[in-house]
Amino acid sequence: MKLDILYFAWVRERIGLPKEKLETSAVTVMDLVEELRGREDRYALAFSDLAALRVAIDQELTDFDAALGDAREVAFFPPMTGG
Amino acid sequence: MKLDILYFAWVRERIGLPKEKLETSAVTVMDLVEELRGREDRYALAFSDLAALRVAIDQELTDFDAALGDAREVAFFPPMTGG
Amino acid sequence: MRISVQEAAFDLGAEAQAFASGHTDMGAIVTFTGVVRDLLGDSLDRMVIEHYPGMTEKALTKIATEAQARWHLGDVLVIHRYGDLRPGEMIMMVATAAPHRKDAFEAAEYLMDYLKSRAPFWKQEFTADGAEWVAAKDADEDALDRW
Amino acid sequence: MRISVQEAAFDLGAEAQAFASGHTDMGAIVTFTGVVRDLLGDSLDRMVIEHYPGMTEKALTKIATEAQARWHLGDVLVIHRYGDLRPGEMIMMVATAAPHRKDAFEAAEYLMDYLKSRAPFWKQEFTADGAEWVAAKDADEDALDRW
Repeated sequence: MKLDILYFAWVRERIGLPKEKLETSAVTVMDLVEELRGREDRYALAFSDLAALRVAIDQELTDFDAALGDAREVAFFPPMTGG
Repeated sequence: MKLDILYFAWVRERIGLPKEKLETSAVTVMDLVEELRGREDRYALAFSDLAALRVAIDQELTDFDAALGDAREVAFFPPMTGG
Repeated sequence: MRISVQEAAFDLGAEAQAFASGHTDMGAIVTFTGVVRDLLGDSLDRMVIEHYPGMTEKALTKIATEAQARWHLGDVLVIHRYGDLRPGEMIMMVATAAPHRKDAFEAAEYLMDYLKSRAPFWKQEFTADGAEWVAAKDADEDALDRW
Repeated sequence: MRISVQEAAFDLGAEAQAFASGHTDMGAIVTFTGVVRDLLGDSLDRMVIEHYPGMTEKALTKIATEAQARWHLGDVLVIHRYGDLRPGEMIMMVATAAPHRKDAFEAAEYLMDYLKSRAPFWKQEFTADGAEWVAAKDADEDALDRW
């Protein structure tokens, strides 16, 4: 499965890029996180505390145990601070 | 004691005037109401249901059993409908 | 604090902008505007608002002062019209400025609840059938229990 | 319903006036405006708001649609800026129009509560000491329990 992975705010800063394409066989968001964590220290650091992160699949907020299904876009970011 | 008596909204309409001066020895608002009721039918009608009336002494909302004290102005009106 | 009891129309846009611009140290600005409803097919021709000059200003000042004592507010604005109003015209507005949104919202709701039944205004509606004084609503009196 | 996610400043006065003028059949109009606080002696130089283009509009539309389902509303307006903002500038506004004030107030508070922690915006503050991402407040998450 080919995914667009997006990062925002300090997640983007820690990983060092706003967006990347990834070919993965991950079934859940958590599988994807484990795969990213294993890549490099900056990923391990960005994903070290999942309680401080939120995830969206195809622009809808979801949980880390959600299935990726036929997702095209997964985004990771800190809790939102709008308003 | 010389008082300005003011009437607003339908109280003003029933009594037929917005304001009058009155020389009275009434001690409480209720005494004053009884005195007014005794004057003419239009007063008796206007003051027939006190639950539908509000009273202010010197521009402060109060109760019908309040003492007039050294009041200079007493106003009678229906429940307010501002906003 | 600014309290204005006036016959003239007010400009919501200009008032809201001026109020907000005057309080850039406040994070939250809330406004409430009351409008004479202009309903299609409604027979309302006009509304006349009577008030008690002198007491009105005192009552509004008291309500606004109480709001400032209860919440952490930067400022309060109350404008209320009297006289003849046509459907669609704005009757009144309140604005609150506060460091935090909860204070700005609650204070504005408090102002409105008290303004409805503790400020000496009386509305009369004129329709094809004649004139009728608007009756106070039990719900408006009950709303005060919240505070 | 109008949802606008924009970099440009908006004119609260013009927006409030236009919104209210478009809904003369509604008795109650509430607006909320969020401002970058301009505190005397504060070292805040500027705020930068990042957002998630595409998801932002969807999230705001979802929140506004939910508000319209829960309350009896005539209309909803949401404007939220992103990019560089200076102290004193307006960040965002919501406006609600309803036949009754309770609906207008509650819907505006609901919009704000959800907009705070369910719309993908992130604020970063720049001071003399450097840049810092604004942390989400537990109180903002807790505020959702009300609904």
